[in-house]
Amino acid sequence: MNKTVLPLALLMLVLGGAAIALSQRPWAPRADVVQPIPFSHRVHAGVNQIPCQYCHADAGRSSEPGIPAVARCVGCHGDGIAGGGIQPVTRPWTDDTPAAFEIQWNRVYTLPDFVRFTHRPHIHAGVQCQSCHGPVQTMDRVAPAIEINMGFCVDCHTEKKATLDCVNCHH
Amino acid sequence: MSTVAIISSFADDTQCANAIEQLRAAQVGDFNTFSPIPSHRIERAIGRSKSPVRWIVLAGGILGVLAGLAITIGTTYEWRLNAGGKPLLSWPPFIVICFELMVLLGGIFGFLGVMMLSGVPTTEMEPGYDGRFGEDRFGIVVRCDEAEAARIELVLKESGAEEVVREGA
Amino acid sequence: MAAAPKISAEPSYRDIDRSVLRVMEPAGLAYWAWIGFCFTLVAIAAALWARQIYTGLGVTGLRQPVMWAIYITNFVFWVGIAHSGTLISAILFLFRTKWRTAVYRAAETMTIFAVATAGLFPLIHLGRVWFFYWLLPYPNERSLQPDFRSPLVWDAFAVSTYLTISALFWTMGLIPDIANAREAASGWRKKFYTVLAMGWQGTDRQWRHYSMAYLLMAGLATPLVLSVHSVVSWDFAMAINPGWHSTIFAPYFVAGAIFSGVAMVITLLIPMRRLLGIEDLLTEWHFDNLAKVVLLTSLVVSYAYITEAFMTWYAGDPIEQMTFHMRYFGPWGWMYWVMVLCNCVMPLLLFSPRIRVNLRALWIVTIFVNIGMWFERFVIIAGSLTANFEPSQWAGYRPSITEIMITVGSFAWFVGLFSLFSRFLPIISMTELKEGIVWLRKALKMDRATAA
Amino acid sequence: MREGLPISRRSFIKLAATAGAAAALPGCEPAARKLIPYVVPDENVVPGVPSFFATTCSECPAGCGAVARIREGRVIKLEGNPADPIGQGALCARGQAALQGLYNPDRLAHPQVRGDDGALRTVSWDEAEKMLGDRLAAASKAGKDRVAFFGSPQGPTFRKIALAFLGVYGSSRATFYEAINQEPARVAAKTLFGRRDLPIYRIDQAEALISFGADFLETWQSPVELARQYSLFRTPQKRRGALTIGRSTYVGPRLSMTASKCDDWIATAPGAQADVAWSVLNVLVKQRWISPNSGFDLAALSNAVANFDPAATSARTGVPVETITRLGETFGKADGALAIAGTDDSSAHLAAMILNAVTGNFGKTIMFLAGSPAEETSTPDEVDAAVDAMRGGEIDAAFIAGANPVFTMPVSARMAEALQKVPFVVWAGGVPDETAAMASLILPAHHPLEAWRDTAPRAGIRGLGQPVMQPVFDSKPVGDILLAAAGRSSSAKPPWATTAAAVKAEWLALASKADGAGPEDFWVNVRREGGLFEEQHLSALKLDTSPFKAPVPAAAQMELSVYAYPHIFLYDGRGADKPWLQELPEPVAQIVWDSWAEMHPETARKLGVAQDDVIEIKTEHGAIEAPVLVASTVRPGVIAVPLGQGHRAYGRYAKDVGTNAWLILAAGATCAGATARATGKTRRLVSPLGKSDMMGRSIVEAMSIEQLARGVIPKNEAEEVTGPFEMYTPWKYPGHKWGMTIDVNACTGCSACVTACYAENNIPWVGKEGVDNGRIMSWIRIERYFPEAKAAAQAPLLYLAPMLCQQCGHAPCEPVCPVFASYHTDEGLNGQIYNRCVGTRYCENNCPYKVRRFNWFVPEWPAPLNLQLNPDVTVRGAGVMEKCTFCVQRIQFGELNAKTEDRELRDGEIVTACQQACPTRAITFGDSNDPASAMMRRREDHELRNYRALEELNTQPAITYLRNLYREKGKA
Repeated sequence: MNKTVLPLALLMLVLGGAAIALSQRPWAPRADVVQPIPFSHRVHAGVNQIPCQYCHADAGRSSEPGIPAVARCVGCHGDGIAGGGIQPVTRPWTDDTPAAFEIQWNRVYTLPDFVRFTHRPHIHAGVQCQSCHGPVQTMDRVAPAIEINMGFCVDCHTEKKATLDCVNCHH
Repeated sequence: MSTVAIISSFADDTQCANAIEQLRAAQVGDFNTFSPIPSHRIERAIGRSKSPVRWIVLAGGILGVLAGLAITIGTTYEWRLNAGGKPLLSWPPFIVICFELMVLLGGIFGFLGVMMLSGVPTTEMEPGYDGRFGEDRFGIVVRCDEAEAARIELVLKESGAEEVVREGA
Repeated sequence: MAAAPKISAEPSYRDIDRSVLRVMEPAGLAYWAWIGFCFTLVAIAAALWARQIYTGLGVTGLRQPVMWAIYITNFVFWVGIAHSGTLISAILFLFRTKWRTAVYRAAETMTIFAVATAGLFPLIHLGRVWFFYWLLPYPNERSLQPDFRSPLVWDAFAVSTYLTISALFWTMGLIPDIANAREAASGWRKKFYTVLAMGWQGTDRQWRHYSMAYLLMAGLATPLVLSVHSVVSWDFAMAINPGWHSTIFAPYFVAGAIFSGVAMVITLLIPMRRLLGIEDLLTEWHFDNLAKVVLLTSLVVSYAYITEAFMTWYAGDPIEQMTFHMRYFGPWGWMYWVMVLCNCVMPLLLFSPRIRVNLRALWIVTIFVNIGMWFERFVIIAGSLTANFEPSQWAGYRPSITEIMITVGSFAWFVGLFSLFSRFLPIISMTELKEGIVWLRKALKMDRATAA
Repeated sequence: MREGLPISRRSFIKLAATAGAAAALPGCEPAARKLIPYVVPDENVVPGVPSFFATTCSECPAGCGAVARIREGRVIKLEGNPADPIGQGALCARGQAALQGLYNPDRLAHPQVRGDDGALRTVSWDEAEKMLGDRLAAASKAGKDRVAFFGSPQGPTFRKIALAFLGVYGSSRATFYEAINQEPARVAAKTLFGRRDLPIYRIDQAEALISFGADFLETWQSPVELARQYSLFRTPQKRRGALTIGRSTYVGPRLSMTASKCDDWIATAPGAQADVAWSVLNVLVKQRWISPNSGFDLAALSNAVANFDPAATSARTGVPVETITRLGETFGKADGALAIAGTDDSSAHLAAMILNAVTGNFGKTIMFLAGSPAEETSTPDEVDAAVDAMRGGEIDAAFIAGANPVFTMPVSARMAEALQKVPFVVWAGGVPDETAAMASLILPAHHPLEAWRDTAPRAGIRGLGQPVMQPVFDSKPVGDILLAAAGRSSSAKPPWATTAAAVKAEWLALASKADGAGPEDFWVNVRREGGLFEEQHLSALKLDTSPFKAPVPAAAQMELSVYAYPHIFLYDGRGADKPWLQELPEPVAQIVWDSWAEMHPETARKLGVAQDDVIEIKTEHGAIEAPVLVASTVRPGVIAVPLGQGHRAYGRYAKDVGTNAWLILAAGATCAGATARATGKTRRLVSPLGKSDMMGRSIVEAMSIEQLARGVIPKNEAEEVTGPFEMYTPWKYPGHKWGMTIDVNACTGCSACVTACYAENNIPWVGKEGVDNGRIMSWIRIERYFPEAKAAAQAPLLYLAPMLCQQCGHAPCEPVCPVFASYHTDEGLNGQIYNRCVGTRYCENNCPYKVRRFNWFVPEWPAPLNLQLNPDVTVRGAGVMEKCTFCVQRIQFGELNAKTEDRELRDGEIVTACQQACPTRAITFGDSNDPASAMMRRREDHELRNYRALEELNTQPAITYLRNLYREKGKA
C-alpha cells in the first residue's frame, strides 16, 4: 500500500504546489531585456545625478512615466531635430506629421492587461522610484530588482494606509 | 527452555470464547485469537477495556472545529471585504465550515487511529495465522513453555477445539 | 460466467465466501467490451469538455438568464445518488438494520463513484476552471481568500469532506474482505490483494479497535450525509430568486436525495445480482425492504411538493406565485408533471407487496424515479431561472450537444467505475454477511418458499 | 498600448495592433512589449492622458458639434460639444457610433480600378489620380457639362470646392443629394412665407404640441436638440396656477418612440395626417381660437378649410370627431402651441404652419431666422434632372462622393441604369457601397473625422470640423481629390490646393465677425470652440395670405398600405455598417440585426400570417420580403417597415441584413398602397427582450401628472415596504458614496447612453445569432414594457427606462461569489474584479435586475476596430462576468486629479458615459454623502416621483428613479 501510494501522493503534492506557485507569479519581470541603444542609467542617474523625472517627465502627470523623446537626449548630446506631434484642442490642429523615426526600447517592467497602474499619484505621494524599480542609478542595463506582483503593491498600500479597494487597480 | 505455539481452531465463536475463559481460568495470559468476524463474545471473554480509538476521533473532531474557526475568522481578517453589506464575521456560514472540518478530521484521525493501534499496514503475519481463520474458523494461538503445553492443549481440547496443533516457535 | 450453483438454504460461512469470491474470478470478453464502451463515452465527453475550456462556455446552451442548467442539475443529481450509500452503510448500521448487510457494500461503492462524478460538474461548469483552486483557502502573496459566506464554498468543503469520509469508511469495511480475497486468490491478484489487505489478520486486537472505529465513523457519517445535501440545497435556498428562496429546501433535498439514491441502488442491484450470479445473497427480502425505503421517501418528497405549492400560495408574493405558475403551466410545465408522475405516482405501486418483490416491476419503477428526480432538479434549477424578477429578461433554454454528451459521459463514467469495481473487489461484505448469517438464512427460506 | 509613440500613422497602427492583440487575450499576454518614444516631444501630448479636439458630427444634417477624446493619437470616444448651441454637449446614438465608421474594417484601403471583366484591381494613388485627370480632361474636351458631381451636402466650403472642380472642367452639374430631405416643409414655407429655408422650433416654449407624423425624437430634423426641448416641455411646472406637463399628441400610422412619449397617439393611415391637420384648423377657425393679430383673413381661411369639417374628416380618416375637436381646443387655448409635420406631402406641413401662424406662435414656438445659410441640398427636381442627364448619356464622367443613390433612390429613378450609361464613374468614400459597385474607379476617402470640413446647419451657427487623428487608411479627403484633379487640368486653377487651405481661407474671411481678435487668434479660437456661434436674430415674416389653393382632401384611405420610416439608428441606411447600431434594439420593436414588417394583429389575421412569417410586400414601385412582427403598435391596415437595411454591399455588418424598403417607395414618398402575401418562408426576428408585460412589478414606474399635482403617490401592486429591516449594523461609507438619479420622464429611449457605454467600456457586440442565444453584452439597456390593456387609461403609452447595474447596497450578487470577485467598494460601488472571477455565474443568477453579462467567448474586434478600445478599461476575456461599473475609470481619473491637485473633488466633475451622452439629461451621477450634490438635489426636488426598482427586495439600490409622468386619459 504505502509503497505505491506514498510516491504518488508526493508527486501530486509537488505538481499541485508547482501549479499554485506558478499561479502566484505569471507576471514575473524579464531580466533578459537587451536595449537597442547601450544606454546606461548608472552614468545618467548615478554618476551625473540626473533626476529620474528629468527624462521620465510624464511620471508626475500621467499613468505612464514616458520614455524620453529623442530630442531630450539630443538636448544634451547634440542639436535638436525639427518636428511636431498631434496637438490637443488647447493648441489647434496642424497637418504636418513628424518623420517616422523610431527607437524601439524594450519594456523591462510589464503589468498584465487587467492591472491599471498609474504613476501620477505615487509620484505625488512622494514614493521613491527606487522603492519599486530598485537602485536603477547603479545599473548600466536596467534589470528588475524587485518582482512587482500584487503582494508587493498590497503590502506597501497597507503600510502607507493607501486605498485597498480592488477596483482602483482592476477595472 | 523453549517456547511453543499451540494453534487451536473452533467452529464458532461461542466455543472460542468459552475456551478463552478456560485459558484465563487456567492462568494462561499470552494468547492471541483470530476470527473471521468481530465477535463480542470473544471480546467479552478476553475482557479488555474499550478501544482508545474513541479519544483519537474526539481529538480529531475538536481539532477540526478549531481549524474551521481559525480558517474562517483568520481569512476574513486577512482582508476585510464587504460583501452585500453582511457583517465580516457571519457566524452561520462559519458554522457550516467548522462542522465539515470536524467530520473530516474526526474521520481521518479515526481511520489512522485504527491502522496505528491494530498494527496495519504490516507485512509479517502473527505466528499461527491461517487463511481458514479469515474464512470460517476461529483460532486461538497460545504461546507458552514446552512444559506448560500439555496442560494447555488439554484445556483447549476440553473447551471444544476442533484440532490442536503444536508448533515450535 | 457460468450460472451460479444455488447455495444450500442453510449457508455456512464458507458458502458465503465462495459465492462472493467467485464473482472476482477473471472476467470474460463481454465484460471488457462493456467497460470499453463506457470509457469510450467518457473519452468523448472529456474531449468536448476540453473544447469547452478552449473556446469558452458559449458552446453550451447557457444564456441570459439561465446561467445554470444541466451541469448543475447533474451535480445535484449525482450528489443525491450518493446519499443512499451512506444512509444504508452508516445510518442503518447505527439502527442495526438486519437486511443492510448484503446491500451496503454495493450502495457505499455507488456513493463513492457518485460523489466522484458529482464533483466533476462544479468544475465543468466553471467559466475559468483553471482557477478552481481559488475556492479553497491557501496562503498566497495576494492575501486573497475565498468568501466563506458563499454557499459555493460550503459546497467545496462539504462535497470533498463527504468524498473523503465515505472513501475511508468504505476502505475500512473492505479490509477484512480483501484479506479473505487474498487467501483465495492466486497469481498477480494475490499480490494485488495482499497489498490492499495491508496485512489484516482478524486478531482480536485488530477487531477490537476496528469495530469501535467503525461505529464512530458511522456516527460521523450520519450527520455528514444530512449536512451535505442541505448545503447543496442552500446553493439555491440562499439565493433570492423566486423558486429558489425557500426554507424547506434542506429537508426536501435530503429526502429527495435518499429517494433517488435508494432507487438507484435498486436499479443497479437487480441486473447486477443476475449478471454476477449472487441471487442467493441478494434476496427478494432485501429488495422488499429497499422498496419500502423508496416508498417512504417518495411520500416525503410528495409532501414537500405540496408544502412548496401551499407556502407559495399562502405567502401571497405575486412574483413567487408567477414563477410557480410558470413551473406548473409554463412552457416547461410538462417536465413538472412528468416529475410528479415519476416521483409521486409511480412509487405508490410499491404499496403492493407483490410489486415490491417482483423485481422486473420494481426495476421499472426505480428507473422512473431516477428520471423523475433528474427532472425535479432541472425544473427547480433551470426552470426557476427562466421566470425571474425581470420579465424583460425571461427566456427559455435549449441544451447543446456538448452538455448532453457530457451528461451521457457522466453516466458512463459512473457505471463504468462501478462495473470495474464489481469484478475486482468484494461487492458484498462477507464479514458482515457472516455476522448476520441468521438473517440471510431466514431470507433464503422465504425465497425458496415463494419460489416453490 | 499605454505608452508614448510618434504620431506617424504607420507606427501607431502597428503598435495599436499589438495592443489590440494584447487586448484580445486578457490575462494571457502583457501589453505591448515595445516602447517607442517621440522624436520631438509635444508638451501637450502626454501618453496616458487624453486630449480633446472640438469638431462636428456629420452623421446626419442636424450638424451637432462634437468633442473627440484622443489617447495616444487614436480617437476613442465622441461626445457632444458643450459650446455648440444645437447639441449642447449631447450626441445621439448615431453620432456616438461614428467611430465605427472611422475604424470600420471594411473601409476601402487603396484606390481600385474596375477592369472590363468587372474585377477590381488595386492601383497606386498616382495611377488613380492620373486616370481620373485624363478621363475628366477627355470629358471636358467633349463639350460643356459633360462632367457631373453627385454627392451628399458636406458643408459650404466643400460645396465651393466641388463647384470650383466642376468649373475647371467646364461643367455646372453639381448635385447635393440627401435621401431624407425637408422638401415638403420647404414647399410649405415657400407657399406661406415665400421662403424656402426651414424654421427652428422651441418646443420648450409651448404648452401643447401636435406632431403630424414627425419623429422629432428619432430622425426628424434635429433630434438631439428637439429631445432636449421636449424633456423641458414635459417637465412638470406651474402653468396658470396648476402643476402640469406639456400636452403632446402624435398623429401617424405607427406608435414610434416619439409617439410613445406623447400623451396621445392618434393612429391614422399614412397620408391622412394632412386631413386631420386641416380639420383641426377648421375647428380653430370655427371656434375663433385665433390670435387677433395673426394677419389671416378669416373668411378666406374658413373657405379653405370648408371641406375639413371634423365630421367629414372623421368619416375619411376614422379619427373620432371629439378627438379632432379636443385637439383643436387644446391647441387653440394653449398659451404657446406648436404643430409640426413630418409627412411626405407638403399639405400637412402647410396646415401645421398655418396652425402655428393663426395662433400667433411664430416668433414664440417656431421662428424663421435672419440670414439662413444657402440651401445645401438640391431639390428633387434638380436631382431628377441630374439622373436624367446621366441616363440620357449627356455625362461622360461622374464623380460620386458621400452619397449612396443606388441604395436610397426609388426604383422609379432608375439610378443604376443611369450610372451604366455614364462611361466613367468615380466613387470616393469609406466602405464601398452599392453605388461603388457601379463605379469604374473607387477611391478611399477620409472619414469626416480625419478631414477638414465645416457645417452651416442654420443661421448664426457655423461648425468647424477639424481632423481629430491621422488617417487610418491610405485615404485622402474628397476635397483634396477634387482639387488635385482640378489642379491637373490646364485651364484655370481653383484658388486653393487642399481642403485644409480652403477651409482656413473660408474661415479667415469670417474673422471680421469675431470682435477684435486678429485673424490668427480667431482661427485658433474657432478651432478650440469647434465653430463660430453667434446671436441668432428673428427675421421679419411676410405672411402671404393671398388665397392659397384650398387643399383637396385625400381620397379615402387604402385597404392596405405600407409605411416606411427612417430607422432611428440606421437612418437612411448609412448606419448599417456599424455593429453598435445594428445591435441596438429599436426602442419600440426591440428588434436587432434585421428589418421587419410591423402589423396590427387584426391585419395579420386578415392576411393569415403570424409572427416571423416572411411576407412579400408589393407596391406599384416594387416588392420586398420581410418577416412579420405582430404588434398593436401600428394602425390596422398599415404595414410599417423601417428603412436603412437590406444592403447588398457596404461591408460585412450591413451586407444581406434585412430588406431595403426604399425599393417600394415613390420618389420622396414614405408610404404607398400595397398588397401583401405570405411567401411560406419564415425568418426568426431576433430580440434581446423577453416578456413585454411588467406584471405589476416596480421596474419602470409611472404616475399621472394629476396624482403629482394632488401629491399622492401611486400604490404599486408589489408589496409595500415601510423601510428596510436590518438584521446587521449597516456598513459605513465615510468618503464618497456614489449614486445616480434617473428621470424616467425625461428618458425618451433614444439609446444614446447604450452606445456611449459600448464605446467607453470596450463592450463587444455578439451579432444576430449571439443576441438570439441570449448573449448580448450591453451593460445598460432600455427596458420596454407595454401597459396592461385594462390599465391603459392609467398608464403612459409605453414604459421606457434605462436599466443598468443598480450598485445595490445589499447586493445579492456579492455574498454568493465564492472568491470575492464581486464585492462592495469603500465608495459604495458594486465592484466586479474580472481577473478574480472564476465564472460560477452565481452572481447573475442572484441578480434581480439581470444586468450582469457573462463572456461566453473571447470577444473580437476586427482590426482596425480594436484601435477604438479604451485603454483605461480592461478588455474582458472568455469565462468572466462583467457589468456596469458606474464608469469607475472616470471616477478614478477624477479622484486622482483632485488628489494630485490637493483639492476636494467637485460635484459634477465626474460624469459617467451614459450621463454625458443623454440628450435630455435624464441621468445625474453624484455623491449621495453630499446632500448638496446635483444628484441628491434632483431626488429631493422630485421627492414624490422617487422610486427604486424592485425596492421590496431591500437590495438598497444606489440608483433612484423618478417616475414617468402621464396624463390620465379622457381628461382635458
